[in-house]
This record gives sequence, C-alpha cells and structure tokens, in this order.
Amino acid sequence: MARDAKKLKPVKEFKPITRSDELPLDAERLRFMHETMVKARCLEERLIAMYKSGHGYFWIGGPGEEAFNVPLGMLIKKGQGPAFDFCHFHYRQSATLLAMGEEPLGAIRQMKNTSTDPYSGGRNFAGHFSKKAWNIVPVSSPIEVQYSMVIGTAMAQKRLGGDAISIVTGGDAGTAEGDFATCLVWSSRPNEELPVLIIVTNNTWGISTPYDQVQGVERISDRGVPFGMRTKTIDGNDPISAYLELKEAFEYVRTERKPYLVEARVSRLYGHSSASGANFSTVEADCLSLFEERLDKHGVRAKAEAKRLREKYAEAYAELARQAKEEPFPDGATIWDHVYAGEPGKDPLAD
Amino acid sequence: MARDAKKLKPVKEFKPITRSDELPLDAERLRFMHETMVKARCLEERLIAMYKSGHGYFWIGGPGEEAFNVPLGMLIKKGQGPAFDFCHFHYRQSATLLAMGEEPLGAIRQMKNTSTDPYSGGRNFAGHFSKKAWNIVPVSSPIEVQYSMVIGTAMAQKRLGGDAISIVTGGDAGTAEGDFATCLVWSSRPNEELPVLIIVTNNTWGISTPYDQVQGVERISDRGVPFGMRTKTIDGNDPISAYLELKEAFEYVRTERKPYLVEARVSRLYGHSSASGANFSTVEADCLSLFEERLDKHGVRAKAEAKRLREKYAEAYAELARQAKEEPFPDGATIWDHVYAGEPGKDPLAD
Amino acid sequence: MANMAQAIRMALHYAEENLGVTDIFGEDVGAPLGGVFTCTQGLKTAWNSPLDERGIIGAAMGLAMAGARPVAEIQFCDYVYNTIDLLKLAGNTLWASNGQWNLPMVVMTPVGSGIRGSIYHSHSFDATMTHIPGWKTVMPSTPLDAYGLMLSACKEQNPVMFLIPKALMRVRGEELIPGEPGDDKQLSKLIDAPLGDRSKWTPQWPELADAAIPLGKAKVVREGRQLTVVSYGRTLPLAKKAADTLAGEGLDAEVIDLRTLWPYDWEAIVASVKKTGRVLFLNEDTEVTNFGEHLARRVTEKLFYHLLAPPKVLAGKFVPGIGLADTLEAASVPQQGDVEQAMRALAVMQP
Amino acid sequence: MANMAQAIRMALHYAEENLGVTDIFGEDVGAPLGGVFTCTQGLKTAWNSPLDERGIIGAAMGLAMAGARPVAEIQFCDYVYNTIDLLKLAGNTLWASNGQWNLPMVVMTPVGSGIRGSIYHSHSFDATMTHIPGWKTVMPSTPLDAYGLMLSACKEQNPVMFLIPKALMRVRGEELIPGEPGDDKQLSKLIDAPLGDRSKWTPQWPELADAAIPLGKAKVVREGRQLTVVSYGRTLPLAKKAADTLAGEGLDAEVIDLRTLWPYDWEAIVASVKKTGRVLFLNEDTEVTNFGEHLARRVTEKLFYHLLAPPKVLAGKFVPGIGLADTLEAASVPQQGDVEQAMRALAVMQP
Ligand SMILES: Cc1ncc(C[n+]2csc(CCOP(=O)(O)OP(=O)(O)O)c2C)c(N)n1
Ligand SMILES: Cc1ncc(C[n+]2csc(CCOP(=O)(O)OP(=O)(O)O)c2C)c(N)n1
Ligand SMILES: [Mg+2]
Ligand SMILES: [Mg+2]
Repeated sequence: MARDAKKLKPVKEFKPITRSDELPLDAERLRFMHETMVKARCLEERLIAMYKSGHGYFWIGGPGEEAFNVPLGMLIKKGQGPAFDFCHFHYRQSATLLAMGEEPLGAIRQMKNTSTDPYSGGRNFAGHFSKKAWNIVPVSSPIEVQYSMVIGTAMAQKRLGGDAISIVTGGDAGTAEGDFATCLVWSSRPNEELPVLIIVTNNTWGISTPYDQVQGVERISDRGVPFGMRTKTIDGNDPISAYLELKEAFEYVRTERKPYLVEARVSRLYGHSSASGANFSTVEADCLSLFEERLDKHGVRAKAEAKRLREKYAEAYAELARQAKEEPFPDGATIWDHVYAGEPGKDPLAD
Repeated sequence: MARDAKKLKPVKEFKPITRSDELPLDAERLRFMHETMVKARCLEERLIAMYKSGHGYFWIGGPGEEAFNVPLGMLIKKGQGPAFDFCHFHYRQSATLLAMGEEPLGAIRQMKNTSTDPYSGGRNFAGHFSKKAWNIVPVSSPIEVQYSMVIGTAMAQKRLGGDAISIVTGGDAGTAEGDFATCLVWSSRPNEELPVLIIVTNNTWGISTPYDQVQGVERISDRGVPFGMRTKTIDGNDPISAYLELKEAFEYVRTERKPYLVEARVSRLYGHSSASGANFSTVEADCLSLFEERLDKHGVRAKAEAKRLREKYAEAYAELARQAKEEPFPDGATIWDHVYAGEPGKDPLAD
Repeated sequence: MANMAQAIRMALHYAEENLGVTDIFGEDVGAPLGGVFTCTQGLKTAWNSPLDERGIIGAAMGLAMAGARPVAEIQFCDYVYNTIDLLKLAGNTLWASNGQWNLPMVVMTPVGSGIRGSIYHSHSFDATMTHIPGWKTVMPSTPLDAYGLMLSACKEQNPVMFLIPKALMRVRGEELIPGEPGDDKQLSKLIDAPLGDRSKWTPQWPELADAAIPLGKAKVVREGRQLTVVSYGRTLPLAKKAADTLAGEGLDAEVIDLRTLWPYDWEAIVASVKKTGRVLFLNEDTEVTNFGEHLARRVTEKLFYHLLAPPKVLAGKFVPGIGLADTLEAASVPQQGDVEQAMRALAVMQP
Repeated sequence: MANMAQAIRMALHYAEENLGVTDIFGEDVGAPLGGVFTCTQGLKTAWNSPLDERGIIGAAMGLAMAGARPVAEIQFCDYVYNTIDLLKLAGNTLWASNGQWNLPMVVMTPVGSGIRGSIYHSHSFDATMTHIPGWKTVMPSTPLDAYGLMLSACKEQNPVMFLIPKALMRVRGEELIPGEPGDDKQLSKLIDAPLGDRSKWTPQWPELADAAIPLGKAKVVREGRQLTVVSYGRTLPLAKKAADTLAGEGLDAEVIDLRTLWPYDWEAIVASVKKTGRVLFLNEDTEVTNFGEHLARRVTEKLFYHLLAPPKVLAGKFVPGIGLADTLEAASVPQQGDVEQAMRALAVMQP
C-alpha cells in the first residue's frame, strides 16, 4: 500500500530546550564559553579586516556559528591517533579550534599565506585548518568529501574500542552531494555501525541559493531516519542548548559506538565569504549578542565586561596581524616539498 | 530532543495485496501477462544457452523478475520524445521490452555481438538495450548513473505538461551509490517536483554480497520519506499485485507530476550473470511457476497450455539464435562510426 | 568592449533567443547572483541547481536526451572531478548506441590560475578533458572568441566542454561583439546586474548578431617565421606579448591560438611548423600526461624531418596543487618570463 | 607457477601478516567470492563493502589517516571515474597540509582489454592516473613482479595505485615466488577456494618471503641494440614476443618493462635510447593525452640529437569504447601484429 510521507516537522518549529530563565550550566563554563565565542568572533573579524585591507586574497570562516562551534570544541577529546576524536571539519570551524585550545595566530598566518602558517605553509585558504597532533584532518575545499572520509577514521576507532569518535561537519547545501548519503550508508551497516557524530550546520544558504529553493527535505536530520540512526535538529544559536544537545549526542556515540545525525540551525553573519563582500548581516540572529544579553541578565557576565573582552581580543588580534604581516612568504622552490612523505622534494622532470 | 528512528517494517513483512483467491484482472490481460513472462524467460534461457555454447562472451539479464518487469512494460506509454515515457533501465529489463512489444531477435543479436544488433551494433553486452523510437535510453554498465540522468528527461516532461513520465530502474546494492540520493534530492525540489517513477528491484544481492550485510536500511522505499515523496515496497514476484501497485504509482506520477519511489522484491533466478555461472537457483521463488499454478487453479490457463507455450518460444528462439549465428560481425573499421553525430567516422590522427 | 563574462552572457542570451537553449543551470547560476563570475546574470532560462555536480551533469544529459538544449555550469572545474564517469558516458552514449542517442549539451566551467585561487580554484582541465572521447572542447582567450565559440557550442549536436580561463574573465576585448555598444559603461548599464536589490532588475539586451566561430579552427594571432607557439586560454596572451617583446630582439615568432582543443586544427599547426621548424606548446595544466605532450608527440612523429629543434612543452609543474602565496603560484605555472625564456632557448637551439 | 591473481593474493597475505595491512576491501572482495578475479580469496582482513566507489576510496583515506593500512579494490577501473576528485585529494593531502598528513593506502584495480569486456570492462587507467600528482602508480606484467610490487606498495608511506592487467590475470609466471610450491596443482589446492560451499574452507598459505621490488625500477626484459620498446601491462608480452620474432629477421630490439609508471625509471629509458636511437612507447590506453606521449615528449626534448627516428607512440585508438565483437576490439587496441609492424617501421625509418 502506498504511504504518503508523513508531514515532517518544519525546520523552524524545533523547540530550543533552554531559552528558559534558568541557565543549566555552571557560571565558570558559561564564562569560558562566552569568552571563547568572543575570541572566535574577534578572530574572524580580524581576518575579514585583513582581507579588506589587502592582507590576504580570500576569506571564509564561521562568524555566526560560535554558539554551536564552541560547545562542539569543548566536548572533543583531543589528541593524536584513533584513541582520540577525529575531526573532519569544513571551513567555518575556527571557533571549535579555539575552544579546543588552539592559538589564533595560526589562522592569521594562513590568512596572510606566510610560510609560518602552521596548517598549510601558505598554500591554502583561510579557515582550512589541519593539525595532526589533534586529529584535525585537513579541511578540503571540495564540499562534502569529508563525509566519505570520516567513515575510515571511525572504522579504525570502532575496531580499537574505547570511547573515541569521529566528528564530521558541513553545510546544508552540501547535503545534496552523494557523499552525504555515502556517510549515512556506511555508518549504519548492520553490526558494523560506526561511532560518527554526523553534523550538518544549516544556515539555510549555499552561497546565494536558499536551501528551500533547491531541497525538499524539511528537516535534514530526517535523512538519517531510514538508516535507523538516531537524529535530531537543534538550535545552534543558543550555546547552552547546543552544549547540552551535543553532550547527549557525544555520549551516545561514545558509548553506543553508533552514528548520530545532528542538524544545527545556525546564522551566517558575514555572508558566504569575501567573494560575497563579507559584510555584517543585520537580518540574521547574532548568537553572541543574544548570549551576552542573557549572561548580563543572569549576572554571569556584565555587558561592560563583555564589551571589554571584545575590545581586548580585537586589539590582541590586530597586533598578531601586524606581526604576521612581517613574516615571509614561502619560497617558490618549496612547491616541491611534501609531494611524497619521506622523500626530499624535487622536480621529477629536472635532470 | 533526540528521536530514535522508528523501527522500520522489515523488508520481508510487506503484505502482497493479491495472494488471495480472486484474480482481480481480466483473463485476457492475465494470459497476455503470462505469455509475455514465458517469452521473457525463454529468451533469457536462450541467451544463457548461447553463452554456454560459446555464442557470446557474457550474459546478464532478468530471469526471475518477469512478474514485475512485464506489468511495468504494460503500463509504459511508448513513443519518442518528451510526450512519451522515458525509460532509464538497468540490465535486467528484457521482459519489460517484450511487454512493450519488442521483437526478441535484437537481444539475441546483441548476445552474439553481430553488426545487426539493433541496440549497439555488436558493441555492447547482452541486456544493454537502447531504442530511441521508444525513449529507451542506452542501458549503461556503470551502476546507478541512470538515477542522475532521469532527472533531466523528467524536467523536460514536467515543463511540457501532459502525462508522460520518466521511469528509472536499478538494483538494491546500487542504492549505496550517491546517484540514488541525487535522484531523491532533484526529484523533490520544492515546487519543482518531477514526474519520476523511481524503482528499485531488490533481489537482496549485489553480485555475491547480501544486501543486509552492507546496508542498514530495512525498507529501501523509506529512503524517500524524508524527501516528502510517496513510497512503497511491493511484491515483485506476484504479477497481479505488481500490476495493480504499479498502476497506482503510474497514475499518481502521471497526474500529480511528482515522484514516487517503489521498491519491488524480486528473485534472481540465474545468479548475477554468466560470471557467476548462470545456473538456475533452486532456493529462490520462481514467479513464473507460481503464476502458472494460480492460472491453472483459476482456469485461466491450464498447465499443459503453459508448458506448450514454453516449448513454443524455446524452439522459436533457438531458431532465432541459429539465424543470428549466421550474421556477420561488425567490421573493424566501423569503430570510427558515430563518435560524433552528423560527421563521417574517421581516425582523427590519420593524415 | 565586453569582457569575457559579458561576452558569454550575451552569447547565452543570443542562444536562448535564437538557438533553442532551454536551460542554463548550475550552482548559483540563476537569480540573484547569476553565477560566481556573473556569466549568467539576467538570462531568462538560468536557474539554481542543488549543490551536486553529479546531478548537474546527469540532468544535462537527460535534458539533451529529451530534446532540450542545456548549458550546464560547473562552478569551478576543480569540482568537476566527481563526474568524470558521467562525462565519459556523455561522450560514449552516441557510440554505444550505434548512432541513436546524440547529446546536444554544453558544459561550461572556469579553469586555470591567475586569481589567487589556491589549491582548489586554480585547476586546469584540458589534459583530463582531451583524454575523453566523444566531446568537443573549446577554450577561448578573447571575449569575441568566447562569444563566437559559445554560439557554435550551442548549435552542436554533440557534447561540448567550454573551458573559461578565469584569469581572462575580466579582461576587456579589443574587438566589438556584433551588436555590442561601443561604450563600456553603456554596456555595463544595459546588462550588468546592479549591486544590492536585484529583484526588479531586468537586463536590456543589445541587438546581437550571429558571429559563430566554427569549432576546430585555430587563429594565427601573430605571424612569424622563426618559431611557432601553440597555446590557448590564459597563456595565449603571454605568448603574444612574449612574441612582441622578442620581435624587438630580432626573433620573429608565430603565435597560434588553438581555441578548439578537440578536434583541433592540425593543418594550422602543420603549416606553421613546416615554416618555422621550431615549436613550443604552451599551457598551464600539470605537465605529465598533458595535452601539449599529445601535440608535441604528433608533430614529432609526423614532422620529424622538418624540425630544427625538439618541440618543447612548457606547462604547469607536476605538483599536487597551486599554492595560495604568490611565490608558489608563480613557481607552479608559466609566467611571462618563463614563456620568453622558453622561446629564446628554443630559437637558438642547435644540434 | 602462480598466476597474477594468486600472486597478488599471496602478497596480500604476506602483507597482512608482516606489513601491517589491516583492511582489504571493496565490492565482493570478502568471503565467499574473494573478488571477481579471486585476488582476495581467503584473506583474513578482506571484507565486502557497499556498492559505492566513493565510499571505498573515502574509507581508505580515513583508515590511512587513522594509522590503519588499507588496500582498497575498485572492482574494475572502469568504475573508478566517479572518484577522481577523491584520488586527487588523496594525492594532495600531504602537500596541502604542508607535510602533516601522509596517506599510506593502496588502491588496486583491474585494467585494460583482452577479456572481451566490451565498453565497460576494458578501460585503461594509466593516462588518467599518471596525471594525478602525489601518487605512485604501478602495473606489473608478471606474477612475480605483481608479488614484489604489491609488497612495496604495502610498505609505502604514500598512496599507491596498483593497476592489474586483466588479460594477464590468469597467465602463469615463469619464475617462482619465494615460498610458492613448484607444482601448480598443489598451489591451487592450498590457496584457491573450492567451488560450491566455501563456508568451511580456509587457505593453507605457503611460507612466503619478502621479495619486494622497489618502486621506480624498470626491468630490461630483453636486451637489444637497434630499437627500444618501453611498455607495461598487457602490451609488454606482445613487445617481448615481437622482439623474439623480429630477431629472426635480423632486428635486435630491447624491451623494457616499466613496471612503475610513476615515478618511472628515467635512467633506464635514457640508457636504452642512447644506445638504440629508436624508441617505441607502447600501451593500450587511448592515444590522445596518453602517458606514452609524456614519455615520448621527454625523450624528444632531452635526447633529440641522439634520435635516429622520431619516437613512436603506439596506443589505443581514440574511440569512446572498446566494442564487444572481436573485430572491434582488435581494431581498437594494439595487437601482436600491430606491435611487430610498428617496430619494423621504426627500425627502417630514415631521414
Ligand atoms: C564540490 C564542490 N562544489 C562546489 C563548491 C563551491 N562552493 C563552495 S561553498 C559552497 C556552498 C556551500 O553551502 P553549504 O554546504 O550550505 O555550506 P555553508 O557555506 O553554507 O556553510 C559552494 C557551492 C565546492 N567548494 N565544492
Ligand atoms: C559503478 C559500478 N560499480 C560496480 C559495478 C560492477 N557491478 C555490476 S552489477 C553489480 C551488482 C549490482 O547489484 P544491484 O544493484 O543489487 O543490482 P542487481 O545486479 O542485483 O540487479 C556490480 C557491483 C558496476 N557495473 N558499476
Ligand atoms: Mg549553508
Ligand atoms: Mg541486487
């Protein structure tokens, strides 16, 4: 018999669990969260300023996603190898790295494509992190391929046992690529389910194209349902809610060793990238301002203090940018380095 | 809040709608159905015999799927151009072509790779049909790509209006490819839904690999649910049920101009292909024998008559094979023909 | 004069109005953006696709099968590499069906370095594409050629790959496109979308004329007697400028713009090499298994005893990517100085 | 002696036991089939993947990132073309991360014509693969080389593409693999799975030894003074046989088995061409933008004044596919007679 699809809950209807008056996290954690969000925002704004003043060719990053990306970073078990979490990120994840404890200078150097850029040595765009010591695999420009690679690291972790998991992030538009389905298929093989936290940050845009103009899935998290996996759509603009929701998801994946598909609704505060101007959007919710309102109201952190923090980091990162500007670009001859591991770089056709 | 996926109905539990005693179709239609199933079975068995006696290098085809493929062919609106149905088939569809009225000689010629092969001129494998006059687009060996191409023909039909639709078929294992998801995404774009009948014939095998060893989706048709499309899983071993179920699906797609995902459970009676021996399986249900039992019981067609038909077509196709064996192979120089439409074939590097 | 983006836009407008083009689509190709390089602004049949290159190529194939005339865009050629199977299929469908199904479709995509695109917005696609049979491949180096070649592409009965050198996208032409107003500002006012709200904007198309340039015809950009340079795309203007510079040194070089890479103008190459005896094949794709190597091999095989020096290939270094820092890009793909140096070296080479 | 399928199987067994190989996987690679060519029968780490080439390559990349040592199979190279973006990514990950993430992974896949594979089981992959930086690519022509190269591939720190010439898969070697029993029947009894029920079967592995063949080293298969043939894979035995035949005509040809396509043994080519002055590059991939053209170009550029005749490339015709009928296949890819004729023509060529 034919089944008409049940009408799915529209994306906008999900209920954030902690818009209420109580703040269910301790003040210290809230302050850390807030300060890290401020750092992330200031860092991205510095990168944008660098782009606008000609110190970098292209900017892309995550301002507007801090309320989701900071809690994400707080929950990651960082370290090297399969006993630690693997991170398959896309290009909006600076706040997550800062929450994990990363220094901001690296992002600034990458923006300026200096040889000191710790992620790519001046080779790759801003926001394209890579840090082997923390299992942060290189961010790839091709959209969505990380959803195919994550199954490999998760397999190694499943086999090892323990509680380490693989985390993958990407955008809403990218879920139209086959790799998203690949991830769902491979992470839910019977008796071979994988410990993957599959995340989609839904900002309702793919560059200039509205999500609901080109995709008919109302809740992206529903894509996991036929695969028998646990799924949810959460509020990514509320750091407290995001933290608690992510915590539940992390715990499930760590202990059950099975996939969990989480869709987080987030804002895109400076447009897609520098290609679209990188100007502040006044129509999207700003998770940082909203959070500052609440912290102030609850006496966790006064507005003035929040403002001071913003100024402090803005100035600190301007200083780092000045420092990076003095650093050298990579030498042209280095293009031959690291073509192959364990071999000196050289032009194979020079003889 | 987390949602655990609802336990999906196991594949084996679907209720065939017409295993009952009444036969809800008129006798003439039932006899046509049966005779076409017989023709299809005899044709495939002839192709296998040709392979086994060295008259062809490779066999692949659809014996075991006749109960589904014949009704499918009966419901297709055949003709050329977007005002008629487009057929994006895989390599098990001979019964559908016969039901549409195709002569069996072409399949035999393709098996023998003679220059008279009407589908590919001796270029392609058995079962790789192509018939422009009936919108049967070339069967491609790469699995699942037809699910990406079908969106294009359906778009043209949507724009044209009328009731013509695009039909795509493929196997269960192939749904792991991203193209299957591509089809779901593109056929369900809001306000741009496409008139596609998306069919998966689930024989529970991909060559030697059991479906449930590598995929965790219990009902493949459920993959359509998040996309808001109509879906069902049906019994492809019962031609009466298949006919009625398909009829409902065809009517929906024709009139609503929206996609419908149908999963049909079918048997694989001679293994995957000649590569796996092409021997008759005694453990799979044989839809033709089962149907003959019922027709006999209901007095629609006696067993003896069914047997006679089998003998008749077996002999007729043996004769066609003898004929094809006398036909020439394509000339080597013809490799240059049809590289480009409208241009004489020649080696571009010969000068 | 129009730049290449405007020229392509005008050609597509002409093709929509006069050549039966029905669909111009791809990621961000429709309103409001009209393509990341503005090539499709204001076109009446332009629409935004899901973020799925496989769907884009598949849809184009299906549309072509159904009698529509699609022009599909891959946003950057760097993102075409998950569709090579489909491109191969599009190129063999006519052949595999022994002449039944030709696919009149155009795929256009920006290629090459020169906009600081880093690893994933700098790829070349000419080597990979010229290895795929059944396609015609073009790559203009001027707006007028882009206009004329696009018209021919839209008239073709076979698939055409239209490669757009990114570095030349904003360079104004030196020749008027027939119908184009003489004044750049006026042209911009007519056909460039305004910044800000575009919802009420419609372009004012000039009265354009058919100025189709036949596929397969090269253009001798500069006549010369001592040395031939065969190039296309971004490196063509480098060759032209180098020839002008070297003329001052008493070296008289001929420069050929191949324009169509496949099928290419062999006669033009033969005529020139017979005259000069020295030839440089210049492009920026990586140099191992490079299309310039094909040209060099054919010249060597066929014109060996006319050669005064070995044919030389100057192309991109065989590195995994083009790094973001200027120093890296300059070391990776031919620059003005490299071209001059190669020409000088070739000119003086003696046994 | 072992055939190539058995040799690969033994090498993989050795690699599982001694070289840390953790996963051998792909479509139908695990029990019961052990690969469509039996290359993976009885291996303890072999498993069946979903039918999804993108997942297979993605999983291999992830496994390699997590410290595992995967050997992934693409069932036929004809089906690898939807993963070219991933192969490129695997080849640039180390470089893009400035030396952080090397990917020790092997991909193996059967290539080429010779088994009447028709359009989609006859593809070559050497041209496409040698254009992808960051990989090493091998292609053996004997079982012993297959064994030795596979061991080296499994020791590599970088991605290795292992191309298996289908036509040679069942040809027995002339040299013993160290540890292999001298008697073929005995070997088969030890390591070939029985027909029928295999659920209780386990292989009896011989005591194998490390006989790794370093990557990048060619083998002079036949010494000669008048003409050099450089080949690999299916066409290598054709060259050897042709040289033996032509020796009877007084033509003394040298035959080089390249074995590793990238990085290849340039010194071996130089030494031979300096000696003979005449060289034929022989392979069966389609001849436009072909790897043989790269070799020919380099030889022409570097050894021009040593050449007595133009380097010749003999490769597959530039047609969209290899047709099924013998006549078509014979006209499409080099056959014994074509090789002899090309060698003869090259030997007598005079200015
Ligand atoms: C395979 C591929 N196709 C196209 C692009 C170009 N591109 C870069 S970002 C982007 C939009 C991505 O949207 P989404 O997935 O929603 O992520 P968001 O940027 O909104 O976070 C596109 C089309 C790409 N990088 N990779
Ligand atoms: C892209 C691709 N990968 C692999 C193959 C090899 N292959 C041919 S049929 C097949 C199994 C298909 O199984 P399924 O989709 O269930 O269809 P069935 O044959 O069972 O009808 C495989 C792996 C192929 N033809 N194309
Ligand atoms: Mg988005
Ligand atoms: Mg199946």
